[in-house]
Amino acid sequence: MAIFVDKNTRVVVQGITGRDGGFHSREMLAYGTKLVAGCTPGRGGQKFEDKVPVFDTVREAVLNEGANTSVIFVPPAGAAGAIMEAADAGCKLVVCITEGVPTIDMVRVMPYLKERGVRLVGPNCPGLLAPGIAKLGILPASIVKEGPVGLVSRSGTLTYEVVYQLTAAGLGQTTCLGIGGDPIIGTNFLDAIEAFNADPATEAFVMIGEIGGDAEEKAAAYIKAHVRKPVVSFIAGQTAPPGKRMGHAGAIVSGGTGTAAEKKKALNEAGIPVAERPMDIVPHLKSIWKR
Amino acid sequence: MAIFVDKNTRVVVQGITGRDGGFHSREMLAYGTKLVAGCTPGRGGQKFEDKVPVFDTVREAVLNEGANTSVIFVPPAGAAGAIMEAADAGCKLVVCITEGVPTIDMVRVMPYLKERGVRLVGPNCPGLLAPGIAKLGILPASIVKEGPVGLVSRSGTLTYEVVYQLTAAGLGQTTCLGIGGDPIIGTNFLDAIEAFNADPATEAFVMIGEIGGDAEEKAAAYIKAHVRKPVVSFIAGQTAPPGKRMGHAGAIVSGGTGTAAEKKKALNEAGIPVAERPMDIVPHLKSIWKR
Amino acid sequence: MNIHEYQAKEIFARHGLPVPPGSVAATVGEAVALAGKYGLPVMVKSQVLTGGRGKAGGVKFCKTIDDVKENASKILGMDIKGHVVRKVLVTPALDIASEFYVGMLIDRASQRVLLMCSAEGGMDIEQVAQEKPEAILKHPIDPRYGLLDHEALELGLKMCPGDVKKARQLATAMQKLYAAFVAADASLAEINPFIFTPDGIGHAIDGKVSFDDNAMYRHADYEALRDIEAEDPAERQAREANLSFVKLEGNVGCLVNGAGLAMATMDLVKYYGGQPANFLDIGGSSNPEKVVNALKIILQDKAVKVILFNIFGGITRCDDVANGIIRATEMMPIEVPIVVRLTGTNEAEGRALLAKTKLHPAETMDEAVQKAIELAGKGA
Amino acid sequence: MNIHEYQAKEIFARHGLPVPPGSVAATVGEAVALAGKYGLPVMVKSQVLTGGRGKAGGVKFCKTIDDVKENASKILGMDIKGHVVRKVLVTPALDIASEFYVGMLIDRASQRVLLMCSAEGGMDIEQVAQEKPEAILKHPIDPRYGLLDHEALELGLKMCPGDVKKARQLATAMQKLYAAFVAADASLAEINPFIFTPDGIGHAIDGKVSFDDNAMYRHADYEALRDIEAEDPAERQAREANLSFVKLEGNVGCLVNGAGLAMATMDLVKYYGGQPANFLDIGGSSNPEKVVNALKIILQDKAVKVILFNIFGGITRCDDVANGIIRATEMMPIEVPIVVRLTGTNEAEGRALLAKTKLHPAETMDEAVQKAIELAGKGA
Repeated sequence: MAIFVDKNTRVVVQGITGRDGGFHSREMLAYGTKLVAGCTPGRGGQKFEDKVPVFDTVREAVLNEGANTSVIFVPPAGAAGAIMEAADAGCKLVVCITEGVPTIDMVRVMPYLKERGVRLVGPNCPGLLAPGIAKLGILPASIVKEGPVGLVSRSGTLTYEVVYQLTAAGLGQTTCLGIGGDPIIGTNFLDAIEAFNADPATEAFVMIGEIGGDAEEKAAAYIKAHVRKPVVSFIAGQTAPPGKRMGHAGAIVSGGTGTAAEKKKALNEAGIPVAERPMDIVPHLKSIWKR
Repeated sequence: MAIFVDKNTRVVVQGITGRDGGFHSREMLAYGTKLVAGCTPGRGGQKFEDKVPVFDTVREAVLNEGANTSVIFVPPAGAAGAIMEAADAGCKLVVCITEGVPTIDMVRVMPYLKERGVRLVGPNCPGLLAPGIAKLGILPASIVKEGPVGLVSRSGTLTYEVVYQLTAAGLGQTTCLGIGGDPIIGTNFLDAIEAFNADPATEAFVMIGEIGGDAEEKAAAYIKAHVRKPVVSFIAGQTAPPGKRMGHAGAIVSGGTGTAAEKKKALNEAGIPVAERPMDIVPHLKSIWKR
Repeated sequence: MNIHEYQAKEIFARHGLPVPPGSVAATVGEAVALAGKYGLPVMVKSQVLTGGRGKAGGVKFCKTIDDVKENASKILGMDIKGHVVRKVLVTPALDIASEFYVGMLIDRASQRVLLMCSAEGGMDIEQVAQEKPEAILKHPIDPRYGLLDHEALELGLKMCPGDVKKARQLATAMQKLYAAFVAADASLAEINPFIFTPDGIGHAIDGKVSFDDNAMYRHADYEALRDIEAEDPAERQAREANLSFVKLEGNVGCLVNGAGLAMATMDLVKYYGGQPANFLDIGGSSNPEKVVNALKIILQDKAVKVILFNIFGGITRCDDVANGIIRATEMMPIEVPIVVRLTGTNEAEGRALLAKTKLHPAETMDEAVQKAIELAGKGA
Repeated sequence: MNIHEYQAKEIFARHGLPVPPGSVAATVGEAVALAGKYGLPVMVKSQVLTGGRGKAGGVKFCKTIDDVKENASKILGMDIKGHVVRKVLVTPALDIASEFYVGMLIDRASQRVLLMCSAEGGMDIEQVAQEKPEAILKHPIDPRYGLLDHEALELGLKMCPGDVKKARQLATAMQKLYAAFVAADASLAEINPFIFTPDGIGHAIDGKVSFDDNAMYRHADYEALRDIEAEDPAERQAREANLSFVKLEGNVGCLVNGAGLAMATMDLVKYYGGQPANFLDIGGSSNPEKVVNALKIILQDKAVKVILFNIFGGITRCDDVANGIIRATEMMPIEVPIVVRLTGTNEAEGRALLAKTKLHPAETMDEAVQKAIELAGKGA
């Protein structure tokens, strides 16, 4: 079991004929993901890697191949449009890897998705990897392992770092989910935590936050009220100066809010251990998790 | 009983301090309508006719006076905005009397109302009058009478003509409803007919159509399938030349569609008598209605 | 309000649609000069507010200056369905590799702007709609989002399967046309045809735009676009007097309050064997000046043999209306007989006032119409 | 990207906001000339990309030309929070009867543009938010409908109860600011204050706009608005090299792939008692040129005593990354010690390559950070 994906997940990759889209599509196929179609306007009729049919539109991929999930690698100028196309075509899960999508485009996209009951992961995220089920995005398959731990993070490589440590410690994962570091994202901590809490296979989970916004605080309140599974957290950006964007568009302390200290405080008050160093996450988890 | 209104209908008039708004508000009050508030920005704090409080915003009228219905007399440039304000403030029925509202404004208004579950009557309509219950709009109270007949019409004075004849023949009305002659209107024939069909007090009803669009045809199909109450119809505009707008923005035969002949044919095929002259409506109704 | 092709194309060009250059000429000399400016071959296209110009010989391909002279002189002054050609558009003639239709109108059913497009471009779209409806693609545009990229591209690809470059040009044209439609408060906007030249480049070579009369107040500049010469003088006067008026071919002049009642009155005239001379809605007021304006417009038509007032006094009291009519007829002496039917609030008082005049009162619509037809017959 | 007040006001004026006239001066003479042009009294306002200009003495009311001379010469060259004033805005001084705040930003919670407004205008809005949060009205704008008339007017009336004329001016200003925000792809747009002069007319007398960096590709004209002189040279170089970089005060230069890991690395430096010299995300590539650019930027800071690479090889293989780093250090000889931590795919191979160099390999983040701090201490 996993969150958001299962054995019926049938993926169309938008931008499959691009450099990144092509590379990661091969990786997804290699992992055994049901990547049933690609989409690039003007490339309809071609085959990707001699087997995956490419269509001009997502609608054709849905109608002809039963795609129900899209993974998007199109450039920023077309990313919001690609998300809307996937939603309109009937995909119920859309994972947008693209970095650098203008924020106002995402503002416009969100109600469109809500009206259609579509879950978006990202943009500007590594996607998700449910070991043994499906890889949707760019998380490296080599570092994951099937198991009972859920992981959700706003970061990319910091996620890999933590997954690596979990796997090394023998703690496999139900789903590793990177929700992205932009200010406006489709799936936030709360959504992921609700899903992990409801997923019977997930016995414990890890939440990797960072400065900016108050998604971690909201998650903490939810966990305190609703979650009985062991949770460990980590917050990146303690030393970030205020008013400076730390890479991710959403990683910024502004007006004195969104600081790592506030987030740690909220998490601690909710009874969630916050690791001081990435290497402390696994020991923390082991200490509170009575398997 | 009546459709769309009842004894709990509490009306705010938008544009109550204008010439037409003021005149018709007095008429509505005189009829006993629960006109509980007026709204004109900048006139908040005044009293209309020394008794009805005037507010700057519809929200205040809803919060302070429990208004749940709005009747709009504001000029065309502000009419669409006024409809949205009423809907946003929580009014569930909005009657827009204003004539000359730009069509694209109404296009924008419609999804806003749908999202909020608001019924609009009009624009460019006389509103509705439920004898003995409430008068919302400009239908003359002198010509109506309580009774078992429902009436729905795209027209104004032609409606009065027919109501006048009904009343003269001793046939009182549950509700007289003018839906307006614009291409885009909130409540169409179908909505009115569904409501009349469901209203136990309405034993029979009259539908006054005119050239343009295919609302009458849709209503005919619905009546054939679902309505067992006696229905008589009349269609104005048999002699209207094609391509010319006959007063109402929606009364135009274009591309050979929307003709009176087509509408009559559809109504006849649905078993609905179509009166040749307005004066034939009452005799037709009496002949098919076994009371 | 309808505007000419060249005006529609100016709007299109302002919104970034690929419109070929072109200017209008009112004389053969001007047309020849423009042909020289743009280079041959050119199209000489009559500018009239009606369709079917091509079939009527009002659109001509000109290879030589002599062609331009000959065709411009034929077309200028030509009568197309009752419209006299006063201007021609001179524009470079392009090689057409393929033609498409792209149009938008207000759709009552979806309550949205409806985009229609077809690979059967260049033809009368109403004819295509009747003969080959499956050839027209329809897409109601959600006003909250506008015409989205993927929606436009999907339609473009259906019209140009396998040719994404052309599909993208069509998609962009649709999006720009929608922007123009909304910004211009149009009720109709068509590009017909949108063509591709053999080099694969798209051009909007003919177009039509109608404006929403209700939105004219937002566009002070539209009055300048109105071709007053092309308007029926009576309809122009009616418009200027804020009256809803349509000229017809009969002899019974109708003045009615309310559009629905006005149509029903015309229908009843016809029912009793008469011929209405017009549709006219004088609205709810009893203002004598408005009545005078209406009478002036109707009486310009010398065919009118009788005037028929059909007034339902709802809010307005019938005695007020009667006074208004009496004062109007005093202000403007009228030779044809006048039948007045007044019903509604204070109808008895109203009729009593009319009894003292030479106007012919009537109690019902039917009586009034029959009386008017009878009087029209006598006058003839 | 942040722009100056005068630039923000140019954007406001283009969208129809009531902005008083004004121009910038780089010298006292220019300022005096502008004061002559606009007429006294004028405001002389420092143009720097930071707040608190007023408190720092960077905004002055000038009644006479001598005042202009004195204040312009004081302000030009002044240092405000590390920003040197190179230009002043000279603009007519208006009588202020009342002041308001109107601002918009991207709100994560509502996922919309959040309109904030307050009758506590002219103050630092963050201070108002902390001390008197109830004085700030907030309205998330539905992108599907924009800021509707009634929404804006309701807010205007809350700020100016009983004064519908002022409320309407505020409402219109909000709607125009929203149009500007969306058209400009802003991440922040503020009018502070929006004032009324005693005659009841509204004016946007100070403003701030920041652009969404992700949307710069849509606005080719924005590069011209960038005040390159005001930028930190290292941050400018990083921007031009497409690197995410923030300068800090420490001595451990950090090169990390991924923003989250880069922050975690800085935190860990601090945890072990060191001081990071920077935040730098070199992204997912193993391109040696990008590494060279990053090293150049970091090494401009003479405080840097050690370089710390922390790379998680996910998709990129560690041996490729190692080769990239080795080639980069060959292209650009470096005097400070370099610690390299490589983990992930093919990490053993990567470390084997590094073993042949004078780079200091490390197996874990913790080991790498501790080693870097130790080496930084030795170098100092």
